[in-house]
Amino acid sequence: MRISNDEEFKAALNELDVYQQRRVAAAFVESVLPLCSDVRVNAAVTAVKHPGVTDVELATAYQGANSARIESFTQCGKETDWLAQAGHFVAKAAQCCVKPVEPGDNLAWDAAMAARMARACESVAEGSGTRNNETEKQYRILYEHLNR
Amino acid sequence: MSAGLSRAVNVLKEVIDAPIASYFNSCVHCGLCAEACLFYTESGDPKYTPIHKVEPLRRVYEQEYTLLGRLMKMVGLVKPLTDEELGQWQELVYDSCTMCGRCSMVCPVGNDIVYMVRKLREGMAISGHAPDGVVAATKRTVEIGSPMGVKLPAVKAQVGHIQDDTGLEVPMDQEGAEYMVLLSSMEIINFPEYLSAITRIMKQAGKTWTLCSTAFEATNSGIQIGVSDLARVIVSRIVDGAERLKVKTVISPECGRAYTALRWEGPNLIGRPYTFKVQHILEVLDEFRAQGLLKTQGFEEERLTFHDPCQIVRRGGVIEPQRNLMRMVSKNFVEMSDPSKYNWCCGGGGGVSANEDAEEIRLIAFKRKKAQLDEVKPDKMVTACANCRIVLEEGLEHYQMDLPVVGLTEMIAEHLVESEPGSQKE
Amino acid sequence: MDAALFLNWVRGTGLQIAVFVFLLGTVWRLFEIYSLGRKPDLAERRHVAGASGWHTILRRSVPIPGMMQRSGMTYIAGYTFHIGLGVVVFLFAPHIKLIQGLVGLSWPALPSQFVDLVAVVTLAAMLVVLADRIMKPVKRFLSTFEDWFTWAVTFLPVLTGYFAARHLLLPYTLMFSLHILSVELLLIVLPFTKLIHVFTVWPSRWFNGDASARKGVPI
Amino acid sequence: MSEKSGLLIENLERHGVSRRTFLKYCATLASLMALPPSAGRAFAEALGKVTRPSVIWLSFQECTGCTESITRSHAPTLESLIFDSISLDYHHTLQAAAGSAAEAARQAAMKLNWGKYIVVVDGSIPMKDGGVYSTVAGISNHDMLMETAKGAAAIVSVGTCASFGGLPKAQPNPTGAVPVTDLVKDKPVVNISGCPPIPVAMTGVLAHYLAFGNLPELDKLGRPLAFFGETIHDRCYRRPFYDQGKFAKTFDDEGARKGWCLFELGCKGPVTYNACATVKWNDGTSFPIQSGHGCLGCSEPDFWDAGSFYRALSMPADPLKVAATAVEIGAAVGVAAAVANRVRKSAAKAGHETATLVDIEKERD
Repeated sequence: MRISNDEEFKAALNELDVYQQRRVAAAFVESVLPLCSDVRVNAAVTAVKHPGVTDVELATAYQGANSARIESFTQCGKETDWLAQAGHFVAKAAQCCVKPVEPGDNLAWDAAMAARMARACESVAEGSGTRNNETEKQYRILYEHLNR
Repeated sequence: MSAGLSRAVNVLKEVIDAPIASYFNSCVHCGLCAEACLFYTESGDPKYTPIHKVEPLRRVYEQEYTLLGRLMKMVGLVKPLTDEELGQWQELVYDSCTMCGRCSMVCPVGNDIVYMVRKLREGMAISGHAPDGVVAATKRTVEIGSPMGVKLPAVKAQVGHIQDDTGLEVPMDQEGAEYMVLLSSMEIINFPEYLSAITRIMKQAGKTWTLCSTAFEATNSGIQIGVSDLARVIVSRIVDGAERLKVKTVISPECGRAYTALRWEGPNLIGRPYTFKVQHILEVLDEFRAQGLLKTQGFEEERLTFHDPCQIVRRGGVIEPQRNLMRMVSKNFVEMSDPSKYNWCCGGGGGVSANEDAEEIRLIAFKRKKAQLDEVKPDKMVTACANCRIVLEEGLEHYQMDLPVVGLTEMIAEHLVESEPGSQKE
Repeated sequence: MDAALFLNWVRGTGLQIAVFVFLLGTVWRLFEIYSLGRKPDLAERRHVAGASGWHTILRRSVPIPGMMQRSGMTYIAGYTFHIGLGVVVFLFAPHIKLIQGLVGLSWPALPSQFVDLVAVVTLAAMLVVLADRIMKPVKRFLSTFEDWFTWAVTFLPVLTGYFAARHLLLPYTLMFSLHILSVELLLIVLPFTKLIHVFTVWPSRWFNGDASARKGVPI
Repeated sequence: MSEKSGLLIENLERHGVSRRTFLKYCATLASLMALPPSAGRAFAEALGKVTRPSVIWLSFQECTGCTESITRSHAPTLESLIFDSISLDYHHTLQAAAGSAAEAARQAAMKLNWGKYIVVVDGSIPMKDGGVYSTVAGISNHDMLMETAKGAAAIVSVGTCASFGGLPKAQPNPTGAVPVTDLVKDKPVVNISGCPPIPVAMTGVLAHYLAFGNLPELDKLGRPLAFFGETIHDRCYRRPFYDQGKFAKTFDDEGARKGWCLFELGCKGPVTYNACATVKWNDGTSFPIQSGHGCLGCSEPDFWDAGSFYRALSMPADPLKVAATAVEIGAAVGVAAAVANRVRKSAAKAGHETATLVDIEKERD
C-alpha cells in the first residue's frame, strides 16, 4: 500500500494503535535527531524504542522532552537562530512521541509535522530554499514500518 | 544637564497633557494601585507601586507645567530630575511593568497610570534608559522588519511547509483581497500552526485573503520601548502595505501588543484614520461564527480555562468573541477568578519577556497566575497571544505545573468540519 | 484679643481671606491643569453599551471584584469618612443656614443629634485611615509630608466642629472660632495640595473611562 | 453732707424693713453670687454695721440708660433701699445741686473720704481732640476721671460703654471713645457690662465690696464671674429646642409662637456672658429671649460691630463679597499659566528631534 499523499499518510497513522504510533513517531524523530543536541530528547527517543517501555518511563521521558521543548523556544524579541529553532521542533516531535495520549490525538501525525518543521527551519538556516524531501522520507519510514 | 536628560525632559514636556496633569493632581497616595499590580502583590515590595513608577513624569510635570512647581525649582525647594534617577527608574518602568492596565482600572480617583507609563517610556528610551533586550528587538524590527530577525525567506519557508501540509494555497500580495493577514514573529517561528489554522479557516469561510511581503510583521516594538517616532516607521509599513493591496480589513494575529499598536495607537502615530478596518483574529472568527461561515464539530472533553491577554482584552476591547468561540468547541469551559477585563497579566507583556533583567521578577509575578490556575484546576489552558503562551509555559515549567497551553485559533482549526473530501488535500 | 472679637475676625475678614485664596487658587489651578489639552484620538471608536467616561465617573466608586478582600479597610474607612464629611457639611442645620445665607439654596437638615453621631463616626474613620497609612508598607512608602498635613487639615474642622456643636472642651465662642479657623486653613491649602482631587477626580475618572470606553471596555 | 450717715441697719428699720427681711435678702444675694450659705450671715453682719460709703458717680459719654436701669424700681425693692444706704454724693441726674455747687460737692466728698470712696463711671471717655467732645464744667471727662480716680478705693464701670467703649466706640468711633480700663491702670476696676447692665449685678458687687472690702472674682474682661461666668445660651430655657434643631425662622412663625430657639434669627446668646437668663429683668419678670427676641450680646465688647443682630451666629460677615474679584484674579493667573504652558509645550514640540535607533542605544556603546 504505497502512501502518496498526506491524507493517506494521516489515515494510515490513525489506524495504528498507540504503541505503534509511538514507535513510528520515534522513527520520524530519529530522521531529524541530528538537528537537536539536547540529551533529554535523545533519551526520550531511546525510551520509546525500548520494547518493554513502562508508563512511568514514558512519563519521565515526557517531562524531559517537554522541558527541552519549552527551554528551546526562541525567546521573544531575541535574534532567531534557525538551527536552534530546528532543535526546538525536534524536541517538540520527541515530546509528541512520549506525551500521554488523549482521545482524538494523532501522536504520530503531530510528531511528523513537528519533524517536518524542524527540517524547514534547517533549510531556512542554510537558505537552501523551501523544498526538502522530509515528507517523502516520512512516507518511506511508515511504509517500511507497516511492511516489516 | 546631560544631552540625554535634556532630550528626555523635552520629550516628556511634549507628551504631558491635561489628563496627565489631572491625574497627578488627583493622586491621594492611597496605594490601591499596588493592590492591583501583580508585581507588588507577589513580591510585596512597595517600590513596585504603579504610581511610584511614574514619579519622574510627575517631577517633570510639576517643575515644567505648574507656576508653583517652577518657582520651587528656581528657589531650589525641589530637585530637578537627574539622568541617574532615570537610570534607577528603568527597573520600575520596564522590568516590572507589562503595561497591563490593571492599575488604571482600579484607581479610585480615576488615574490612568498605564497611559502615564507609556508616556514616561518615551523619555526613558530617548535618553538610553531602555533595557538591552527591548532595544535590540526594536533595532531589529526597524532594520530587518521583525523583532526576532525573521526575513521574508523564512516566512516563505513556513508558507511552503503549510501549503504542503494543508494542501491549500497561502496567497501572497493578492491585491483586492478582503483580508490582509499579519503574523507575529513568535507565530512564524514558534507556532506555525497559527498560519495553517488561518489558511484552513479562510478556505472554509470562503473569504479572499493575502499575506503582504512588505508587511508580514504585526508586532510593534516601538510601542513597547516607548519611542513613537520608531513606532510610526514600523506601523507605516503595515498601512502602506494594506493600502497598496487595497484590502478591506487587516487581521492582527494572536499577539497582544501587535493589536494595541495597530488598532489603537496606529492612527494617532500616522496622524490620520486608516482607510481600512483593523480586527483581531478573534473578532474575525467570531464574525464568521455569527455568519455561520465557521462550522466546527466535536467538543473538547477536558476542563478548559481561558487566559485573557491584557493587550487584547482589557486594553484592546476584545472580550466576548473568545468566549463565544470557546463555547463552540468546549463543553467544559471554566472561567478563572477575575476573568475577562479583570484578568491578571501573564507577567511577560509590554517588553518584559524580551528583557533578561526582568527574568527573576517575572517568575515571581507568575505566582499570581499560578494561584488562579491552582484555584480553577484546568486540564488545559487556552489563550490568544503567542507571547503569553511562551511566558505561561515557562512559568508553568518553573513551578513544575504540567498544563498544556494552546492557542484558541489553533484549537478552533482542529475542530474545523472537514469540507467535502477530495476537494481539499488533507 | 478676646473671644468675641476673635470670633468676629475669624468669621469676618478671616473667612474672606480664606474664600479669596480658595477661589483664586482653585480657578488658577484648574486653568493651569486643563489648559494642557488632550489630543483627539483618531482610532475608530467602538460603541459598547455602558462604556463611557460618564459611566466610569459613577462606576469607579465601586471596587472591582477582589479588591475588597485585598484592601477592604481602604475602601470601608475611606468611604465612611468621605460620606461622613458630606453628611456633616451638607446636612447639618447650621451649615445649611450658612449656605442659604451665601447662595440662597436651602434643603431640609438631619436632626442635630444624628449629625453628631455621624461626626463621631467620621472622626473614627479618619483615625483608622491614618493608622492604615502608618501601618501599611505601601501607604507609608508613598506618603509625603503633604499626606499627613492634608489629613490633619481635614480632621481638625470635623473635630473642632463637633466640640463646638456639643459645647465641649473650650468655651463655645473660642471653639467656634477655632472651628471656622480650621475650615479657613482647609480652604486655603486645598487648591495647592492633593485636596484639589475634590475637583480633579471627576475629569480624571472621565478621561480614564473614555480612553477605555473608546476601546469598548467598560471600566 | 451725708447727714444720713447712720448704720445701714438703722436706716432700713426706719424704712420699715425688718431685720428678718434683710437677713433673707443677704442669703439670696450670697446664693446668687455663688457664695457659700455662711456668706449670707457674713453679708448681714457686715452690711448691718457698715457706715454708708461715699460713692461718686461720674457720667461721661452715656445715654443715662444705665442710671435708668439701676434706679428702676417698680416696687420698693431692696436695691433702691440699698442705694439709700450708700452716700451717693455726686450724680448729675439724681442730685439736686448743679453747676459749680455740684462740683464743689464732689471735691468735698473726695477730700472727706479720700482713699475710701468708690468711683462709679458711666459712659466711655472721648480721647480725640483732647477730649473736647464731652466735658463737665469745662473739665474733660478724661481729666475728671484721672483726678477723681486718684483717691478712689475702687472703680466700678457701669454698662458696656464704661467697660468696653460701647456705642460711642462703635465704628467709626468719631470721638475716639475708650473704656475706663484703657486709662486707669493703678486701681482695681470692675466692669459691669451690659447695655444696660442688670441692677442686681450692680448691687451685688457693691454689697460684696462693702461686706468683704475687696472686689468679687473677675473674669478675663474684669467682669464679676458671679454674673458673667456663663453664657446666656448655657442657661437659656429654650436650649432644648436648640439641641433638637428646632429653630424659629421668622418672628411670628409657628416656631416662634411655640417658643423655639431664636438662633436662626440672630440670637447671640451662645457668645454672650451675662446673667439675664437666670436673674432676668424687671424684678425677675423676663429677659429678651423670653420676650421672643434674640439676645444682642450687649455685655460683650464691640457687640455693635459684630454683624447684624438678625444674622445667625453661624452666618459669616459676607465672604462672597470677595468671590468675584478672587475668581477674576484666579482666572487671570490661570490663563497666564495656561499660555505659559502652551508656549512651553509648543516649544518642546518644535525642538523635537526625531528619535533614531542611535538614540535609544546611546548608553550601550
